[in-house]
Amino acid sequence: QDVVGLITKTEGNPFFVKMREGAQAKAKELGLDLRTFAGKYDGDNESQVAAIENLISSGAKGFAIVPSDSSAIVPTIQQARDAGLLVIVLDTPLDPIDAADATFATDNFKAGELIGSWAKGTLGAKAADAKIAFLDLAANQPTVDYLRDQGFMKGFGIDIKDPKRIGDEEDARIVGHDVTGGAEEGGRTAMENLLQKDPGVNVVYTINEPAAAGAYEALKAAGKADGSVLVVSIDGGCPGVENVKAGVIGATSQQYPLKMAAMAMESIAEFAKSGKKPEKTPGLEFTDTGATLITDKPVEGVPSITSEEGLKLCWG
Amino acid sequence: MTTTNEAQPRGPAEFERRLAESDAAVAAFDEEQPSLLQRFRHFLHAHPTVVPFLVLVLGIALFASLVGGRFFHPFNMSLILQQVTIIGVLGIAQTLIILTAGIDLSVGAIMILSSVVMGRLAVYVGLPVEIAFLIGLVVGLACGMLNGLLVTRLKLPPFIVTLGTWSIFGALNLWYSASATIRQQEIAATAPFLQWTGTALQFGAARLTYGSILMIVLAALVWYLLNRTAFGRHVYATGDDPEAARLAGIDTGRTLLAVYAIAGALCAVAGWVLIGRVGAVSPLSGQTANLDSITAVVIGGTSLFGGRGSIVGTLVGALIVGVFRNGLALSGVDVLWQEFAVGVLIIVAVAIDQWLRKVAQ
Amino acid sequence: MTTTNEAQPRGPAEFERRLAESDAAVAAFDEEQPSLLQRFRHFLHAHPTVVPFLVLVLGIALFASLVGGRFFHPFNMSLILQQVTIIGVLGIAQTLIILTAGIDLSVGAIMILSSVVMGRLAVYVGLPVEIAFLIGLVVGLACGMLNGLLVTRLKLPPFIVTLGTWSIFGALNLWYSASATIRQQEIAATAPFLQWTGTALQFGAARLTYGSILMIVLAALVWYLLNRTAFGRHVYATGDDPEAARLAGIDTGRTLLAVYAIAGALCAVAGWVLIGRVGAVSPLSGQTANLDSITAVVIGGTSLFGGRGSIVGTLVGALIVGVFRNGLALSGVDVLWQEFAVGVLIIVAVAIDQWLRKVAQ
Amino acid sequence: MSETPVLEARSLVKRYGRVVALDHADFELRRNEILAVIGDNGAGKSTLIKALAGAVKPDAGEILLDGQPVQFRSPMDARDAGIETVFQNLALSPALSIADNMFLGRERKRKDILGRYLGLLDRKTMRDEARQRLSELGLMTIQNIGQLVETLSGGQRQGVAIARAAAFGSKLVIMDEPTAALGVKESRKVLELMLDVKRRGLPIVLISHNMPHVFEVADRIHIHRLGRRIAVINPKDYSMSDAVAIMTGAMRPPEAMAA
Amino acid sequence: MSETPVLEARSLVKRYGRVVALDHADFELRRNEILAVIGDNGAGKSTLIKALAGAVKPDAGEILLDGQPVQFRSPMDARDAGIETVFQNLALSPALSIADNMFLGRERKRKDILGRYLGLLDRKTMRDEARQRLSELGLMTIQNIGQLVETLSGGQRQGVAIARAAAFGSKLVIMDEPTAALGVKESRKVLELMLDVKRRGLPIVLISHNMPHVFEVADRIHIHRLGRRIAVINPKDYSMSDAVAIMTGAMRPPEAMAA
Ligand SMILES: Nc1ncnc2c1ncn2[C@@H]1O[C@H](COP(=O)(O)OP(=O)(O)OP(=O)(O)O)[C@@H](O)[C@H]1O
Ligand SMILES: Nc1ncnc2c1ncn2[C@@H]1O[C@H](COP(=O)(O)OP(=O)(O)OP(=O)(O)O)[C@@H](O)[C@H]1O
Ligand SMILES: OC[C@H]1O[C@](O)(CO)[C@@H](O)[C@@H]1O
Ligand SMILES: [Mg+2]
Ligand SMILES: [Mg+2]
Repeated sequence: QDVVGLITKTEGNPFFVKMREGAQAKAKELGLDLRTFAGKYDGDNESQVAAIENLISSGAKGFAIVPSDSSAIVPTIQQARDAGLLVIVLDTPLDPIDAADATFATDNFKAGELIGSWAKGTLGAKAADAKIAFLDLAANQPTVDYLRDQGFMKGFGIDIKDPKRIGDEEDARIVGHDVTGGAEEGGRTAMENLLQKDPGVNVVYTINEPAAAGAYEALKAAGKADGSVLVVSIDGGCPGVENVKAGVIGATSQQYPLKMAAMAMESIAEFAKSGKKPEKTPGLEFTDTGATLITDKPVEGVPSITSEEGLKLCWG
Repeated sequence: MTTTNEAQPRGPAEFERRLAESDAAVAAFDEEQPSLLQRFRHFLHAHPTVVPFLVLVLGIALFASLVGGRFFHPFNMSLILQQVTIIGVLGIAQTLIILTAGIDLSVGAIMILSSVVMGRLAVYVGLPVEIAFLIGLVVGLACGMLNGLLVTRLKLPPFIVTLGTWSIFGALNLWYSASATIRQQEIAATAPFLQWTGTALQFGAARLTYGSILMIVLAALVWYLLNRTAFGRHVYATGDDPEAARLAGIDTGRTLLAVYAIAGALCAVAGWVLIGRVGAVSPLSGQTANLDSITAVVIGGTSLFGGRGSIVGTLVGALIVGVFRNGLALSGVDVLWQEFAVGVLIIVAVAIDQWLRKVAQ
Repeated sequence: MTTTNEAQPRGPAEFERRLAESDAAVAAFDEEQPSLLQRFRHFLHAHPTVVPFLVLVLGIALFASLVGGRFFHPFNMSLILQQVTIIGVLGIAQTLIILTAGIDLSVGAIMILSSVVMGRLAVYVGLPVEIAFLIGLVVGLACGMLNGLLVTRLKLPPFIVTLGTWSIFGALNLWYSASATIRQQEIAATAPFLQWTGTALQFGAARLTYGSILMIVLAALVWYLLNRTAFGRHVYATGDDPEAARLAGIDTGRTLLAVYAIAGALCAVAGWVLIGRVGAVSPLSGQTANLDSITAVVIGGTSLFGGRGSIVGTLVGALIVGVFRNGLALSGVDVLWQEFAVGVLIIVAVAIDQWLRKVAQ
Repeated sequence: MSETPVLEARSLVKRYGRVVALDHADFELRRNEILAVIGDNGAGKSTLIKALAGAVKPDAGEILLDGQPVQFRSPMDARDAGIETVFQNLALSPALSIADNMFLGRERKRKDILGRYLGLLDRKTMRDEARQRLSELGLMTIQNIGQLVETLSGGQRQGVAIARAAAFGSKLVIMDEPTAALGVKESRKVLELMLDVKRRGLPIVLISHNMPHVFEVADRIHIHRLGRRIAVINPKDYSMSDAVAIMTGAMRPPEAMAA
Repeated sequence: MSETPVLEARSLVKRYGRVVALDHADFELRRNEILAVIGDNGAGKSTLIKALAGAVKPDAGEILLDGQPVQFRSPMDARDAGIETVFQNLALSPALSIADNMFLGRERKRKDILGRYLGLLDRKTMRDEARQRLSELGLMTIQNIGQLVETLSGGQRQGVAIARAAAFGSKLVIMDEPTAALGVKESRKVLELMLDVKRRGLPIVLISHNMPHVFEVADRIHIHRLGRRIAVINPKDYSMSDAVAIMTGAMRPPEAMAA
């Protein structure tokens, strides 16, 4: 049996748990010996470095990784590729993106753009004096972080200046940015902080659904859970889609982690057999696994599906 | 009675003969009328727990002057209380452990695991919520017992034991919860009792949650246990000098085991309070709970070397940190510098505490 | 010499007259020929640091049998060494602190801050890399000094001091680095010296990095300091019983200050090793470094209560954890259960250690 | 001897590494006597009484209480059997008050419902009783029974430990160098207390380096040397000088060991 | 008195909370004498010598060494001034070896380059010297100079502390109850050692509750009571009985305090 690996950011996010379960099922089907690893926190580069080394030492054919630090991990990935392993990056592209053999990911910029346009459309004329809180991922701004954040801004009609940099914008509608670590607790604290800064916040961008759930608790505690604040997010996990249905989240861009994982396993199996490396989506530097906007209040010109439909496609 | 020879006291040495006449005077005492300052010092000396209180008052005064009316607003005051409730309850558990010269790095993990068990059993397995709640409590108790058994039976250092069980309970939690959050609405629909600790008594703008009341009740209970029962004396003695306590006839093993078990159960209660506060059951909460609870205990004046400290101190310690965090946020300090300031303030708070104690000597 | 009265020894009491004839025999000793087991026990008794070694050997044997040849492959063996290098260096610093009955929660933060300072000064400010490196070292030393001053001058508990400075150094790090990772290519282009610790001597399949060699050299130096110089004796005495050390005439304040300063500088060196290992400077790294370094120290047999322990023990402790993590990964244990297993193994490792020590009694 | 000894030990062995602290040591305490144990520093006296008091588990040998073999697995066991000990290191908790220390491990509960069901301590009774015991001992310089033990002088601490043992012993009392840190006046009180305890019918084991004290109060003297009992003498038959000579190896012990 | 005392203290005050441990206490140690300090438990003797040895900072009063006012901010200061002290709690580090403890704070470096530049300790010399000092004291039961102090019996520890002070004192030696834990033989050795030290020209302050010992070696006796010096007597002029009576308040101190 060929040894292959999967390295995710943490075990604490259902997105990655689903991704692992999907990969395990696929690996079993393909007769691969899958080794799974994860960091201890979002941003934990060292655990991922050690995981890659251990995979090299295990004689793995290749692995899929969701990098925690999209640039600091690059040298170690290079080491693995030099050792002949196929490296497939999932979800969060590397910086530079071509440091991996292939990248299977949501088009994160587009996913952000979708919720940004939706928010703008929903607010209509009020968008001109919105007060927006940004609940981002991590202080070191990995690719997924700036892609989604800047995508949202583009969709909402904010001048994003450097598209690789969060925080260089000068739009007065931005109340502030805070980091969440992509988890509930962080989401709640960040929301509380930004509410302190300006209690008038009426649009909340969140990096993912766990952060959105945390933000909602803070809004509730502040007596703002009455629908007066628009929360948008990315992920499309089942609890998240339920939240769209319940009106907690206005809209979310759904991604497909099971697909990412399955494609990765298939590519590595193919590579092990024939040495063939996967192709990219034409016109893109990575393979787009798709993103769909889910909302029950559709907006003209922004394609979306309902939460009812979303529930059929959701993961976790 | 064959050989027993009736002792004939051979009597004291010559030079001891006149001892009977000796003066029974006690030690020399300060007889002068003490000044106000001296009385204050003696007061602090006799009541060391007052010291963190003073630091708390200083902190409140500081932020009241920095932030103004908003800080003193009843809503904000009650908010601070809510924000420290979880750490307060964990701090009570942690105080018990630290009094025995131990440390518990697993309090946060036990809290989460218990809350996940309560939540899943009630919401997904469909057990009656009271049963689910009780099982959650038992899980906490069992986790604490495991810690206690490892500490007492295998004689392992508490730091190592709880470092290990922290990983173990953490893994169990992620496995059992599949890292998925149980949504607030689901709990509200099937097991609202679990959210009870988050509901509140409204006094004007102030909200006093049942969770906060619970914290105060628990603190009172544990205070009683520590200060008014034999068990409490044994806890202090065991932490102070375990060998002396053992020689004095205390079953230090059983005392320790009980302490860890009680602490585990308290962590489970903290898990309940957590559900109330967050509304949902999130398997990722409480990552910083260990350090925060230890911080509260230490700022509250309890010695990490055991045997000295108090529950009241811990609550005040938790409040000190809560006041600082809240006050900084209100005064609009950037998050980055909030962390910085919290660091500085922790040190300053304890420095003032130490200084006041020295003055009190 | 007017009044000095020449003492006329009045001599011993009657019953003491015959003491001169008394026997000079020493205590009773076991005279029988010791069995092999007994000799082993005496050996362990006399050399307590051997115990963690035995645990390490047991761990290696366990995984060799589980994983087979891959585990023993020179590449894998050298990999384990690389993987423990950072925690090893931090562990050396942490050992010094813990020997004084302190604890340092800021080692990870000092490490990162120093590495960021080295990296940014060399890559973005354009200082000569040697100067940047030296400034990084000085930053580490200064951080350590700050800890030391707060501990010695303000007499604050080390736990609180370093908890506070952990926040402070962490905030400074995020501020100075703007949280941005310095990429490997940038460093390679302008300051390759910073990556030197990651380059390696190749022995067949085995790669011995200069970082690992550095760790061993540092361990040897600190071992020398602790065991062959007066300063080392003072460190042990201060940790063992500070009051006794003070009464015996040791400047415990200066000793502590030096320990914290040295530890800070060692953390800066760990920052250098970190750059070599990762290739880049990642300002978010090292969040678990504190606990990991303390774990290595404690598994290595050093007492958290100070005064007892060794540098060699710490390196072995770090290796034990490294062997476990690597072995588990190689034997294909699922990530969730890896954490679980590490938790169990930490406890088992220390339990075996304790048991062997008891046997050795 | 027709009477069974109160406490007897046969051939106790205790090793620490290569040192044999107890080398087949015998021991016998009779009814209504004060038995002194004397010996050089390091002879193994403390180890012997630690074994008798359950604080150390001997490697070999047996202990009989009232002729019945007993196995003390902890000091608690020994205390429950009525053996009360003043250890050389006192076994006090520095951070607790004098009263707390006196009643450590046998706290008095209130007689009412609160005491019965909630374990409420009867702190007043304990304080009063503690104060009374200490006054009897003449340790009047202790002003406040709630004072922490760590603030007491060495001699004062000694007094607290002795008062505790004397107050609670029901079968026998062991004292390891009880007067070592005491002043002239306080030592005298302790000696009187010992005679008083004996009068109450409790036998006492006294370890002491103070020969005048030993010869003043002891009924028999157990001489310990190099980990074993080498003689038991009657102080009426031997001079201090002989006792010291035997103890230090300057004189061969008498053939018949029993006094 | 024409000669300046070696060590003098005037009107020292030290309070602990409400307790006045030193209540304007005076003190005077003369050249070439053994000065005994006696007093009840809690009289303030240890506090007095702690103040003289830099271990406690008095609230008021002054200390003069050879007639010069001095301020000891730490025991190190006092030690550097030549004052060596055996504290009542011994001040030993349990986890260090006997040899390490003997040389704590004044370790010998090797005379060669390694010693000069790398601070390499001369462990052999230190061990040999430590062994020799202890043998002189007759503490022969210590088999291994590398043994940890925590494994020693109480008396053995006492011996280590005394040997350390006797070996290093250059101006005077203070001993707080040095024979309290010692056996008959060992006590005798310590007394001989004291006379020996005195013969070497070093004055000694001896705190002791053992009246025969005090009267055997002391040249003058400082009687401490309730925190202050109430008399200084010459043991040739007063009986033990008088000394004890003065010390315990049974007899009024003589008018002229100087012996
Ligand atoms: N825990 C221990 N570890 C190692 N050796 C020990 C230990 N306890 C005692 N010993 C050794 O056992 C021997 C007997 O010690 P013990 O304390 O019983 O003597 P002792 O007769 O009470 O002496 P003293 O009169 O000085 O109190 C000594 O050599 C001592 O060093
Ligand atoms: N650190 C302290 N805190 C509070 N009180 C203290 C402290 N040290 C000493 N005392 C008190 O000061 C008084 C004098 O104590 P000191 O130890 O000097 O007496 P002493 O004469 O040496 O007695 P002993 O002969 O018993 O050793 C005592 O009442 C004691 O309780
Ligand atoms: O923490 C950030 C991560 O969270 C997710 O949105 C899943 O919840 C991932 O796509 C992203 O990488
Ligand atoms: Mg003894
Ligand atoms: Mg004293």
